[in-house]
Amino acid sequence: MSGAINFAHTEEQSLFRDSLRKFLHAASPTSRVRQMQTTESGFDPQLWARMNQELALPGIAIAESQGGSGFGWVELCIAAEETGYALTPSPFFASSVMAVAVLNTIAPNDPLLARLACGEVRAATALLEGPAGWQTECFTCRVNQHRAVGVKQFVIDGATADVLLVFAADAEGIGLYVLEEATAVERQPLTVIDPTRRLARVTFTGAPVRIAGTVSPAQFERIIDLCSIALANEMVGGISRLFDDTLAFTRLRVQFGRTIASFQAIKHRMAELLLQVELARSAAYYAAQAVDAGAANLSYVASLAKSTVSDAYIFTAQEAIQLHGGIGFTWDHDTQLWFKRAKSSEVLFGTSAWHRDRMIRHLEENSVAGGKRA
Amino acid sequence: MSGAINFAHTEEQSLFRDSLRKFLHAASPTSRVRQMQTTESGFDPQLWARMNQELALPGIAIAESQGGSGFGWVELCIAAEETGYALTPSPFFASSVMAVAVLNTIAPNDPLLARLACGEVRAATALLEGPAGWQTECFTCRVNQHRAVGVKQFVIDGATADVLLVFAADAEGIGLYVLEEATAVERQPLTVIDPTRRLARVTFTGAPVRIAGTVSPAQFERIIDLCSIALANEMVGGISRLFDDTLAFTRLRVQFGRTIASFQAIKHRMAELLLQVELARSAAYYAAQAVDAGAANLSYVASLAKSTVSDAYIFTAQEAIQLHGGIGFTWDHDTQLWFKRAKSSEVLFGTSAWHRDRMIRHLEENSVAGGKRA
Amino acid sequence: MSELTAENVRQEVRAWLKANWDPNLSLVAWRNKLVDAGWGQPEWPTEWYGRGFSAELVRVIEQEFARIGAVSGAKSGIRLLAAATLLEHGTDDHKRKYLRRIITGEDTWCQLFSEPGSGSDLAGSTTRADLQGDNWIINGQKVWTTSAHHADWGLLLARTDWDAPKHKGLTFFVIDMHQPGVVVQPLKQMNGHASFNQVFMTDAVVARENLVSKIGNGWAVAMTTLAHERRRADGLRSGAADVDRQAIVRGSIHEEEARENATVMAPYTWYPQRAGRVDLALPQALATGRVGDPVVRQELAKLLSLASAAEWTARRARATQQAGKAQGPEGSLGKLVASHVARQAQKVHTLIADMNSMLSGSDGPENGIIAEILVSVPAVSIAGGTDEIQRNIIAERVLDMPKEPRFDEGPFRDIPRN
Amino acid sequence: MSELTAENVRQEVRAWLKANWDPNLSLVAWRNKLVDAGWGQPEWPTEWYGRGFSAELVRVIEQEFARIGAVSGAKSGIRLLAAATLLEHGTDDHKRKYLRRIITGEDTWCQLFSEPGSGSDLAGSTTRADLQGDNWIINGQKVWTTSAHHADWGLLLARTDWDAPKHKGLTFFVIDMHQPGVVVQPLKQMNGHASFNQVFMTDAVVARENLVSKIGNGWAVAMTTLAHERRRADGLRSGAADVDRQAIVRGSIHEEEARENATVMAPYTWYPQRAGRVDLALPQALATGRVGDPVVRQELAKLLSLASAAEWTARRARATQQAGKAQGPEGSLGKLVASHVARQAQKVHTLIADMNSMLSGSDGPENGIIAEILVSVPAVSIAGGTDEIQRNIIAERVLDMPKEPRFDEGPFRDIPRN
Repeated sequence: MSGAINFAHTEEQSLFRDSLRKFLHAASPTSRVRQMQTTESGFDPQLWARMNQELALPGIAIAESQGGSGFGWVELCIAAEETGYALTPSPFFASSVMAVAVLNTIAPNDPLLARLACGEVRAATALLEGPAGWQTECFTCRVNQHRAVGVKQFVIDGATADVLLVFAADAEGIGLYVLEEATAVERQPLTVIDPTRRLARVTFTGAPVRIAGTVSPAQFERIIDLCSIALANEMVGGISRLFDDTLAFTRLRVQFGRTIASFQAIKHRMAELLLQVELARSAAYYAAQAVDAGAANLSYVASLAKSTVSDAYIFTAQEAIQLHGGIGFTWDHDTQLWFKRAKSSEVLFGTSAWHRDRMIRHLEENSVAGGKRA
Repeated sequence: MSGAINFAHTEEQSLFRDSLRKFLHAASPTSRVRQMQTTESGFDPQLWARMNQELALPGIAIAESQGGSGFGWVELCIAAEETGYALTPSPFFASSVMAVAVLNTIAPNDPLLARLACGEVRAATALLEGPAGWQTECFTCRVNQHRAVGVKQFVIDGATADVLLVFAADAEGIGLYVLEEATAVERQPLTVIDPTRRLARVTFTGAPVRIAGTVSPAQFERIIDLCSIALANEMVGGISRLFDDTLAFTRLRVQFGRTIASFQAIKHRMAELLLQVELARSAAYYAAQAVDAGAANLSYVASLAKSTVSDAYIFTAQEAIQLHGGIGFTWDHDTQLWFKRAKSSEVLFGTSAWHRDRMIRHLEENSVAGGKRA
Repeated sequence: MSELTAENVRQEVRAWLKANWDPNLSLVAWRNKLVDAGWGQPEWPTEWYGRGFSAELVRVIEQEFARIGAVSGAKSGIRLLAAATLLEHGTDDHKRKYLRRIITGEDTWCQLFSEPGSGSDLAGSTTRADLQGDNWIINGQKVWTTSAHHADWGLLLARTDWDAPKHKGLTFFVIDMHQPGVVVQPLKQMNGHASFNQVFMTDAVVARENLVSKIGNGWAVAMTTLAHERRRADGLRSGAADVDRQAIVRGSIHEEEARENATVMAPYTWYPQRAGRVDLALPQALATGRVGDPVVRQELAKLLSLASAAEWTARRARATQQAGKAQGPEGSLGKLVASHVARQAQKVHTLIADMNSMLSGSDGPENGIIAEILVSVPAVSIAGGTDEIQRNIIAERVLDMPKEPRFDEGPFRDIPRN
Repeated sequence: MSELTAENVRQEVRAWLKANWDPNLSLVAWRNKLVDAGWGQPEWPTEWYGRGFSAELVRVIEQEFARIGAVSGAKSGIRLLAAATLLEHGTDDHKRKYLRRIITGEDTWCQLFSEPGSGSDLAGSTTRADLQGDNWIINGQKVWTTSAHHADWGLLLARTDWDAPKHKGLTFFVIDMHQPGVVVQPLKQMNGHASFNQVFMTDAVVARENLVSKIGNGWAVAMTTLAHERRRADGLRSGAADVDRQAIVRGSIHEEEARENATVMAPYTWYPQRAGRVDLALPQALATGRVGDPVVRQELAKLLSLASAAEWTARRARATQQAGKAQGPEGSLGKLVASHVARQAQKVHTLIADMNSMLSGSDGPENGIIAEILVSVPAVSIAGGTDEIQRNIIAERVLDMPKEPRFDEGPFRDIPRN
C-alpha cells in the first residue's frame, strides 16, 4: 500500500459534506424526488445545473488540468454518499462517477473529460451485455472500422446521456469507444424497479464511434473497483437515512400507550441495526481512502465494501419497512423509495456473492505469489 | 412415492415414546451421562443390557425373521430422538442404527443381523477415510483375498464394537466386509469434542474379513439417507431438550427484579427459537415417515432433514448457552453437553452445505429425467 | 325427515339440485331459491336461512354443487365475517335486514377497524361516535379497508366513551357506506397496487338501531369478527371436490358469478407474490442456468427446505387436531414462518435474476412477476399482525411467558397516543 | 525542575535508568527503587508514589523502559484496578498500606463483585456484611473471580442495608483473602479451562478500617473500578515502543518478571480462541484446500469482511477522538461486534475442518486449537456484559431510546430475586 489510510475525514471534507447535505436537503426533498420519477428523463436539469455551478460536482474527480476540481475519490465518495442520503436522481453517478472512473483509468487525457468537467455534456457507459457479465470476456459487441454493432444492457442513463462510452471487442482485444452522434443507435428505456436510477438497452447497428483507448484486464478490474466503491458510499448514504428516519419514527409512534422505541425487542433490533450501519460505513470509507492511498489490494477492499454495504442496505431497508409497520409499505411513505434503491444497488456492479468470491480470488493470487494480505 | 406420509404418530408410537422418555429419564440422568464420559468405553454396559432386555432396542428395525422387532424407521427414529433428548451414550447409534441401515440395505439376510437383534454383539461401521468423503469413490481401503488393508477414520464406537463392518474397494467395485477377529487391526480411540460419541481410527494391516455383499452407488446413497434421517431425529431430541431447559431457566432466573422470561427481547427470541425447533421437528419426522412410505425422493428428503435440523441444533445450542448466561458456559451446567453433541452432529454424515447441494443435485436429475418433485 | 347422515344429505341435495338447478337463472334469483331451501349457508342456524349443519355435512353439499357446477351462495369477501358477527351479536332486525342479501350477494361489506394511529394496537381506535338524538354521529379515519370502494355496509368499531379504559369504551356499529359523510380513497402500496382503502368519516350518520354491540362492548364483538377471519384463513385449504365434468352445464349465471369473484379477488392478485412465489424458484433457476451457481444452489435449497418444513408443520398441526389431540405449539407458527419463507424467496429470486432483478413490467423476468415479488414481500411480515405481534403471541400464549407490562390502563383519555 | 516536556522527561528518565537499572536486582528491590523515584506509576499523584503525568508523558517513560528492557512497576491483573479505586476512594491509611505493594508486585488482588444470582444485574448482590463490634462479618458467594486463588486482597461489594433500594444498600470493602472464612474453588468452563473461581465467604472478617466506601455508597465505588476496567480494555492497543535491541541486557529479574506474568496471564490463554482466531481462517482454508469450496469461500469472505469492518470501526472511533471531536456511535459497538466475528469464525472453522471438527487435543486440527475455538466462542457474547446488556446500553445510551421499565425499586428486601 502506497499511502496511509485516514480513518477520519479532514476538516475540509467534513465541511464539504455539511454543505452538500444542506444543499440537497433544500433542493432535493423527497417530494421533488417523486416528481422526477414521473418524468421521462428521470432527473431535474435545473438541479443538475445548480449542482454544477454551485458545487462543481461534475468535475469533482477530474484533474485540474482537464478543468476539474482534482479532488480524490474520497471527496467523490462523500458526494455519492450525500446523493444517496437525499436519493437525488441526477446524472452524477453515470456521468461524474462511472464515466470519470472509465476515462481516468483508460484515457486520462481524453478531451471528453474537460467537457464532462464543465458540465457541457453528460455521459453514460455501455458495459454489460447480460445479467451477470462483469468481465470483458463475455462482450460480443464489436467495433469494426469505427462502426459499433451489438447490444448493451443495463446502461445507466443510457437513454438520456449526451455521449456514450462503449466497451467493445475489436481487433486488439477490448477497446473503449466514444459515441457522440445518435445515428445507427437505438436507446430503449427499460422499465425499472427503482425509478430513481434509469436504465436503457442500447442497440448499435453500425453506429460511428471513435476509440479512446484499449482496455487491459487490470484496467477493467480497476473500473469495477472504483464504481463499486463509489456505489458503496452512495449506499451508505441511503442506509444512514433509513436508519435516521426509522429511529425517529420509533420515538414518535405510540402503540399500547407507549412509544414503540420503548419496547425492548425494538431497542435490541435498533442496536443491531446500528452495528450493521456503522460496519458498512467503515467498509465504504476505508475503501474510498484506499483508492487515494493507492492501495495494492484495491480489488479486495472494493469487493469487501460492496458486499458488506449491499447486505447492510437490504437488511436496513427491510427492517425500516418492518419497523414502520403498514405505513412503511405504502406508496406515499418515503421508505419504499430507499428500499427500491437498495434492491437496484444490490445487483449493480455485482452481487455480494460475486464480490465475496472475488475477495478470495484476490487472496489466493496473493498467497500463490507469496504475498501477504494488507 | 409408494405410501402416504403420516403427519401424526400413531397411538402405539406415542406410547412407545412415552415409555422410552420415562425409562431414560430414570436410567440415564445427566449425572450418569457425565460418569460415562470418563470411562474408557464411553457407555454403560448394564444400561445397554436393560435397553435390550426391557426395550428390545437393538433389534428395533431388524426384521422379525432375523429375530428383530420388525418395526419401521419411524419407530427407530423415535428411539433415536429419545436417546438424543436424554443424551444417553450407548451403542444404539453405531450398532442399532448405522450397522442395521448398512446390513438391511446391502445384506438383509446376513446372519449378523440376528446376533445384533438379540444383543449378542455390538457392531461399528468403518466408512470414511477423510474428513469429507461421503462417497465411495474416495475409498482406498482394499480387500484382497479376504484380507483388508487400509485406514478408516471417524469410526463411531470403532474401538469398542465387537464386530466391524468395512466398506472397501475390491475387484468387483466396493464391497461390504465383516471383520470379527481382532487380528491385524489397530483400533485407536480419537480425542473427541463430544465425549458422548466416541470415534476411532481403525488401521487394517491384512485383517481377515468375510464379504457380506457388494455395494451399488444407489445402496450407498440409501445408507447415507437412512443414517442422516436417524441422526436428524436424534438431533431433534437434543434440540427439544435444550429448548425445554432454556425456557424453564428463563422463567426461574431473576434479574433486575423480574424473571428474564419477562423481557421482550428474550420472549421474541424464544418465539423464533420455537419456530426453528418445530420446523426441524417437522423435517425430521417427515423424513422418517418417508422411509417407511418408500418415498422415491428419499435422498432429497434426507438431505433436507439433515441440513435443516443440523442448523437448528447449532442455533438452539448457541441460544441456550447465551440465554443461560455465564452459568451456561460452565462445565458443571448441562447445556454444554448438548452443545458439544450439536457440534459433532453438525458434520457427521455431511455438513448442511453438502446436503443442500445434494438436494439440488436430486432435483436436477429429476428435472432432466422429466420427473417432478414429490 | 330422514336421519342426518352424509349419505342422506347427499341424496337430498342431489335431488333438489336435479329439480331446481338452472344455469340460466339470474344470480340473485337462483340464490334466493337457495336461501329458501336452506342450501345457501347450510351451516347457519335453521331459523336464519340455514340448516345448522356440521362442517362435514357442509362439505358434502359443496361437493354436490361442485360436481355439477352449480353456483352456491355468495361466500367470498368480508360478507361472511359480517354475517358471522351479526348471527352472534346482531338483533333479529339486523339478521332479517342483512343476512339474506349477504347470501344472494346483493350487498357487499367492509370492515372498519384499523386506523392510522392504531395498527398493531387495534383497541386504540380514536374514531368517535357521539349520540345526537336518534343517530350516532361518526368522525374519524379508518385504513387498510379492503373492498370499501364497493361496499354497501361497513362493520364499524368506534369510541363512545373516552373516560372508560381502552377496551371498554368501544362500540360496534353497522354503517351505511353510501352517504355523503363517508369518503373512500384508494391507498396505493409500494408495489403499485391499491388493494386497500382509506375511509374518511365526517359527521357520518349511523341510525340508533344499527348499534350491534351494547354500548362499550364493541371490543368483544370485534374479537368475534377477527376470530372468524383467522378461522377462515386457517381453513382455506379444504379438499377439492370430485367434479363430474359431464354433469356440468355452463350458463349465463356463471358469467355473473365470475364478475362477482373478479371484484372480490381484485385486491388479492399480488398476494402470491407477497408470499414469495416459492413455486417459481426452481423453474427460474433451471431455465436461466443459474442453478449451476453454488450460492444459488445453497439458497435455493434453504428456501425449499424452509417452505417444506413450514408446510409439514401445518400438516402436523392438522393431523394432531384430526386425531382429536391437543394441538402443540406447531399450530401457532404459520404466520411467522411465512415471513421467513417469503424473505428467503426474495433473496433467491434476486440471486437468480441478478441484474435482471432491476427490471420490472414487461422488461422484467417472468413479465414483471419477479419484480413484483421483490417489492411485495415486505408486506407479508406486517399485514394481518406484524411479526412482532406474532412473537408476542407465541411467547405469551404458547410458551406462557409473562405478558408485557401495560402502559395503557386507566381512562383512555389519559393514555398517550399518536 | 525543568519544564515538563516530553523531551525533558525522556532525558530525565533515561539518565535515571542509566544510573540505576540493574537486571540482577530482585524484582521487589528494583521496584522499590522505582516507587521511591516516582517511575513506578508515573500517572499516579505525586503524593502517592507518582508524578501526576499525562498519558502522553507516561508513554515516553514506557518507551524508555522498553528501549533498554528495564522492568517496570507491576502493571497487570486486577491490581491496577484496585489501586485506581483506592486512589479515588480509599483513606490515606489504605493508600499507605496497599499502594506500594501493588507497584512492587508483592500483593495480588481480585475483584469480588459478581454473584451466581447477580450476573448482568451486578447491583443485585446478596452477599451480606453485618457489623459486629469492630468487624464486618461477611457471608455469601462470589463467582467469575479471576486470580482469586492467588490473591492477597479482594475488592468486595456486599450488602449492608436490606431496607434501602438496591443500589443504596451496598458497601465496598477490602477483604483479606488469607483467612479461614474465605474458601476459593476453581470454576471449570465447558472448554476445560478453569480461568475463574468461586469464592465462598462464611463468617469471613473485614476489619472496620477496611471499609472503602461510605456505608451504603458501595455502588459508586464499584462503578469506579468498572470504569477503569473498561478504559483498560479500550487502551490495550497502544503503539509499540521503539526498542533498542543493543541496549537490552537480560538478567535474573527478567525471569522473576516472566513468572509473575505467567501467573497473571494463565487464565487468559484461551482468550484468542474465544475471539474465534480469525487469523487462522485463511491459512487453514489454504492449507486444507478447502478454499476451493464455494461455500467456504463465501463464509470466509464474510468473516474477513466482518473482522476488517470491525477493526476499521474501532479505528474510526479512535481517529475521531484523536481529532478532538465528539465520538460517534461507532465507539460503543466493539463488544457487540466481537460476538458476531467470533460466531462467524466458529462457523468458518467448522466448515473448513468438516469431520475433523469432531476431534480435539492432539488428534484435532492445529493440535486442538480448532476444537478449542469451537467450544470457547460461546463465552465471548457473555463475558464482560452479555450481548443483551450491550444492546440495551447501545439503545439507551447511544440511541437515546427509552429505558426499560424498572421492577427493582423500593426496599431491596422486597425485590424478587434468585
